[in-house]
Amino acid sequence: MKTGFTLRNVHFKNRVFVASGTFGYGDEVQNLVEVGQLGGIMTKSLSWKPRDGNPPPRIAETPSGMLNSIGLANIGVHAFIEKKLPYLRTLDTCIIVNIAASSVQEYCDVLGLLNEQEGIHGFEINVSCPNVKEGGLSFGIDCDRTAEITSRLRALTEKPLIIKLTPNVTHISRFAAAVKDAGADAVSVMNTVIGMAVDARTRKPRISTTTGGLSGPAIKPIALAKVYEVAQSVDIPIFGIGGIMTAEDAVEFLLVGASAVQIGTANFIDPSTGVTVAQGIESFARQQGLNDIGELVGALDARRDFSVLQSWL
Amino acid sequence: MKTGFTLRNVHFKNRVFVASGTFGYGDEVQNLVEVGQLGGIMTKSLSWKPRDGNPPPRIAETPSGMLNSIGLANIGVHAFIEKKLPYLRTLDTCIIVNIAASSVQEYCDVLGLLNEQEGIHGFEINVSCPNVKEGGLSFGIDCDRTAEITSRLRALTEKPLIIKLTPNVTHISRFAAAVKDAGADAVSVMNTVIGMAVDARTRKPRISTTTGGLSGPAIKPIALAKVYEVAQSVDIPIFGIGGIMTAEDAVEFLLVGASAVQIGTANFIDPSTGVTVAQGIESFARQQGLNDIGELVGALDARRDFSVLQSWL
Amino acid sequence: MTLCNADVTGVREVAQGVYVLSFRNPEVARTVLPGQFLNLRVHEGLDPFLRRPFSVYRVEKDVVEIIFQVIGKGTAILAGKKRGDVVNILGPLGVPFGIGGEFTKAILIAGGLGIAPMPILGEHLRKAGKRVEIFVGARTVGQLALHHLKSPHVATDDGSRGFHGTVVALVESYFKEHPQTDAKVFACGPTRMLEAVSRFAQASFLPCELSLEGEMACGIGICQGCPVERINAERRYALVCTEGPTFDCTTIRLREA
Amino acid sequence: MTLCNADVTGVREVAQGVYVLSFRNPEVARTVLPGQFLNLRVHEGLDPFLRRPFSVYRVEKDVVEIIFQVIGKGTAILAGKKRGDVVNILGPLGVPFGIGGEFTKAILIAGGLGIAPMPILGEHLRKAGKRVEIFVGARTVGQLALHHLKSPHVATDDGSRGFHGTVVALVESYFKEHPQTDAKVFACGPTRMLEAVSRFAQASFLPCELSLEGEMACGIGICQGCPVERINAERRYALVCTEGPTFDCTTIRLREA
Ligand SMILES: Cc1cc2nc3c(=O)[nH]c(=O)nc-3n(C[C@H](O)[C@H](O)[C@H](O)COP(=O)(O)OP(=O)(O)OC[C@H]3O[C@@H](n4cnc5c(N)ncnc54)[C@H](O)[C@@H]3O)c2cc1C
Ligand SMILES: Cc1cc2nc3c(=O)[nH]c(=O)nc-3n(C[C@H](O)[C@H](O)[C@H](O)COP(=O)(O)OP(=O)(O)OC[C@H]3O[C@@H](n4cnc5c(N)ncnc54)[C@H](O)[C@@H]3O)c2cc1C
Ligand SMILES: Cc1cc2nc3c(=O)[nH]c(=O)nc-3n(C[C@H](O)[C@H](O)[C@H](O)COP(=O)(O)O)c2cc1C
Ligand SMILES: Cc1cc2nc3c(=O)[nH]c(=O)nc-3n(C[C@H](O)[C@H](O)[C@H](O)COP(=O)(O)O)c2cc1C
Ligand code: FES
Ligand code: FES
Repeated sequence: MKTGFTLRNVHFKNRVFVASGTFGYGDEVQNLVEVGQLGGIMTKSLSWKPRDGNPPPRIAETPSGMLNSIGLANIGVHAFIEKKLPYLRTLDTCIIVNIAASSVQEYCDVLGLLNEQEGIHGFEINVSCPNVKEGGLSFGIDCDRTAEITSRLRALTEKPLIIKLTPNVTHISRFAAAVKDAGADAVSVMNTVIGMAVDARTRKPRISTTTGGLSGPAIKPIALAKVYEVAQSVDIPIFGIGGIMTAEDAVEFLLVGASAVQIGTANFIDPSTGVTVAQGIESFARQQGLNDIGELVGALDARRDFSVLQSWL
Repeated sequence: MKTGFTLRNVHFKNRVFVASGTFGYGDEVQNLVEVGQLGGIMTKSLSWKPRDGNPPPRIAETPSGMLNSIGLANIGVHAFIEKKLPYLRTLDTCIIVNIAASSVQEYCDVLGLLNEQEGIHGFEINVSCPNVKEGGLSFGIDCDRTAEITSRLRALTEKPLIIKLTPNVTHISRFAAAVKDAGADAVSVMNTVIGMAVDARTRKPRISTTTGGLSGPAIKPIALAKVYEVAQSVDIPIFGIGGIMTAEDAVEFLLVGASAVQIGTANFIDPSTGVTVAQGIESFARQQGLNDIGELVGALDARRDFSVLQSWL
Repeated sequence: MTLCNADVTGVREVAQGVYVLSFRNPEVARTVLPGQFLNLRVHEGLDPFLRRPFSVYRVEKDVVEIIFQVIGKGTAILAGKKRGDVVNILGPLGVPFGIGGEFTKAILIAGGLGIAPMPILGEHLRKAGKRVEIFVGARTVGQLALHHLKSPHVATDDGSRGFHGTVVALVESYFKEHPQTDAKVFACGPTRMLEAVSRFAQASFLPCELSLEGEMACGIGICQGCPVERINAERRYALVCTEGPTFDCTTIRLREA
Repeated sequence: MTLCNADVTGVREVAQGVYVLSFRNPEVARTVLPGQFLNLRVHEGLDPFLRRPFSVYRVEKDVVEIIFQVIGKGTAILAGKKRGDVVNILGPLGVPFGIGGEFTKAILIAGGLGIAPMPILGEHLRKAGKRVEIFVGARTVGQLALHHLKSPHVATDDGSRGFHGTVVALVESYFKEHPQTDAKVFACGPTRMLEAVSRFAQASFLPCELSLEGEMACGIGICQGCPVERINAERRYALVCTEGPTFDCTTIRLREA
């Protein structure tokens, strides 16, 4: 069974990754998970300086999902290089470093520094970050800024450059098209959906920042629709993300057009979900008589004359 | 306990309504539900001509929710006036007729005809409909078209005019502001979220139109955030909708700024949910020592310096 | 129509992965007619989220029974119920089989779990003075649940019991030996079987009612989620939950499986 | 650290709405230290969705026990478990209480379900040669779960048993009569109680460890969901799951309730 795939100049051993912010820096789970069985690890988002993150409460359970407002707590790029990268280099899997920043220049600085390091296979860019220049509105909802970040970073690296898109926009495929034109090798679809939870009795929001990011199985239908929208209109490899708990969920993402998937929130239920899913996809493909998991990519049997925003809802 | 509220020239006995498309035309459930205990009934969306709706499968269960693609199957405005309205007039609750159309003119025709009828207390406008002139892209994602529909309809009626917004946009509050300026009395927030479900084994979408509308508790966090966004930036009454199953859920919507709520998908689990919720809100308010349910509206105890699209997700 | 909790009086496995769940509810027991169904909420949580529809299988005094196969979360939870637990029921729902009319003989055809409405249907037919002949098909002998069926004719796909072949082939061979003119056909089972039954009945000029399945949310006509395409009708679709689940086979177009 | 299903050996109600659930797991039984916790998945479905953290209450041979109050969906499901069911466990997790060190006397203070880690803590302390004095507070007598606690001093808010007042007031009055200098305080309970304990310990110049709660998703440091604010530290937050749940009371700022 052919399980792997290639992006730019990097070969990944399979199509299952763990999503940024849901697997730490890989070292926390060394006793529980055979990370060598993953296609790769997306690290927690890194910024130039360490970030404390938001005050508690940072998480709240919601129906079939959770809300988070971690505030991108992270150790900063220097501590990462010093303390985490040496360990990550010993792992038998690919390391994709996820980058978050509050200015275009900060994205460039972080990537520039990391690009010189050994043992990093690619970059995933989290654009769901407040742009301080624009009053803190997220880069990720501004198509021009997203494209600008992409082209600036493209100039800095020969490694795979993956832009992680936010679902909180009307037309996600326009963003995918823009970053493709700006030189991205792939897009990750999707980050969390803006959501909110309230305690009726105390009248307080359940997370300290009032609103936060919704993840988990609750958003799987939304994520599938976003991946499908991108796959239908832009020719670019997609990492499908959102609510994947099982191999069957992952196959659904491949069918609608994802070249690979990432496991996020499910890691909090079981950090070895990625390994189980990778094995599960393989046996599913075997049962279906396939020779290459890639045969599932985009293999949905659907009417093609239907646009996601054209329905009577 | 004061439970009611007034919109334009109509007084509603309480703040709990049933959402369009989830309660039929009220007659199907006469033996199960005391509809007189509801603030009002939003009818199934009506168009000028009857609509067959989409082929099966039209629904699929998803984690804590469901996907639907009914295709606005409805009996058309003439049959409604002839066959359904006489019964609805006998009910001791308010009737809000929901209107869907594929052109601005059709919206006007349907509302114009209904506005002459006895026994209709107001109109809710479903703008999540494909605009045939614009290649079928939904009116509801186009702020100018949404405002145009609103002002055209405003000119035709003195009854409450409520615009039902779609969540599938970047800035829902801009739509709320636009329809307020165009003369709307209130907004309903929100319609379903675009989603998709796939059968991994057959490789087929689980609903015939590939994508559809996600509803139910899964989307409650999204709906709360959308209502909060509108309430924070536009001074207009809001009907909060999305995943309400219990009185506590409803109170959450009031706290974030909804003046009233609508019960949708929960009716499929129990069509008397609205009645239970109305009673539950009342006893909740009594426990909290309130004299008027309205004291809960917007009473969230949150940091105000935080915009929904400004977070590090 | 009632919407309430009912006390489970027992669950028993009657064939491979096939269970009968019984619960006490005098109102349903008194009013339900053959072919009607109940929409069950298997528990209070959100997973599974929607109700699950099941035909009424049998009624004894105040106790109502359904029969089902474990195929997913909902049926797995039902199979795990114990006496003293509750299920939340909504029903009886839908249009029952038409058991009145001129015919003298009823031909009941069931494929797999299509046997579900047959015991109660057979009983009502006999009470109405009809003669009843029942044909049951299954993939293999272990999946047959023949309890409460009077002298059924049996077919299995693998020949492990009775006729070797489909249940419709069995019916056809039966009809060759015992030609029937004054009969009405009642069938429930997988779509492909229903198609074959429908073709057979129309070729034999026999009236025929089919019990359909389809994805359902509400079960009571308020979600419009359960259409079935109609033939030569003004309205293109009928709702399985309120205009069915039983339909005259000449009025609807079955969905491809 | 293990992640696996464990067989439930029993559930018993030990006070009003308070249950002890026991399950077999040799690895946890062998390795767990006082103050550590387990992150439990109550069942396979999606509702409730996240794991639920519980302190280890007691260990006997291969059997591990937790004690909990039914406050929501997760704990309701745990309370309904029966021998033969399973729970999925992840643990032992977190930094245990520091029971080594110079002190000779241990003052254990528990409010409500804060008694959870006390039996195992008392046992380990005694084994380490410390004298143990335990103080337990509850709102009313029915909520007291004093099993497996050796001659506890008891306080109730309503005076229905023991000292009439808070458990911290009881400790203070005890200290007036029996001044302690060579003691260490260990406390677990509601935030307001922990604040009072912390003030008391610092005023008495006694070392003091608190066991904190906080919303958790993973329990193993990968979600960053469980911060507690630190005092005068370079990093502003510590994680309750991996750097706690036990903390020296001088190093952290308790969250307002
Ligand atoms: C009118 C009617 C009567 C029925 N009577 C019986 C009966 O007597 N015995 C029996 O075993 N089954 C019957 N079914 C099918 C039964 O409803 C499904 O097997 C059951 O809902 C599966 O639930 P699950 O959670 O175990 O499966 P899942 O696969 O987890 O269900 C997922 C979703 O698919 C729907 N679904 C799955 N299979 C079917 C199906 N065949 N038809 C409609 N919806 C389905 C479920 O309702 C649910 O929304 C009937 C269906 C209908 C519509
Ligand atoms: C380290 C640690 C140890 C704990 N030990 C015990 C114990 O030994 N005995 C005991 O009864 N309880 C203990 N708790 C609290 C226990 O985890 C909650 O009571 C339980 O999760 C409630 O679950 P539920 O589904 O019944 O309630 P729900 O209200 O339905 O839970 C909803 C959400 O809130 C979270 N939550 C609710 N209460 C708490 C809380 N107090 N702390 C953290 N998260 C909470 C749940 O995990 C869940 O995500 C501990 C908590 C932590 C963090
Ligand atoms: C607690 C938490 C922290 C996250 N942190 C990050 C992050 O640092 N950077 C990032 O790009 N995405 C982050 N995400 C988003 C996930 O990588 C993923 O896109 C999202 O959760 C949807 O997938 P899921 O439903 O499988 O969790 C985080 C998600 C969660 C739940
Ligand atoms: C089956 C179904 C049919 C619906 N039909 C309509 C409709 O005709 N018009 C409309 O404005 N909204 C329609 N809606 C949207 C609901 O009114 C509501 O906005 C949405 O379902 C979110 O609320 P909920 O989560 O409580 O269901 C429909 C929803 C469902 C599930
Ligand atoms: S199931 Fe809702 S209309 Fe038939
Ligand atoms: S609970 Fe996930 S980091 Fe502590």
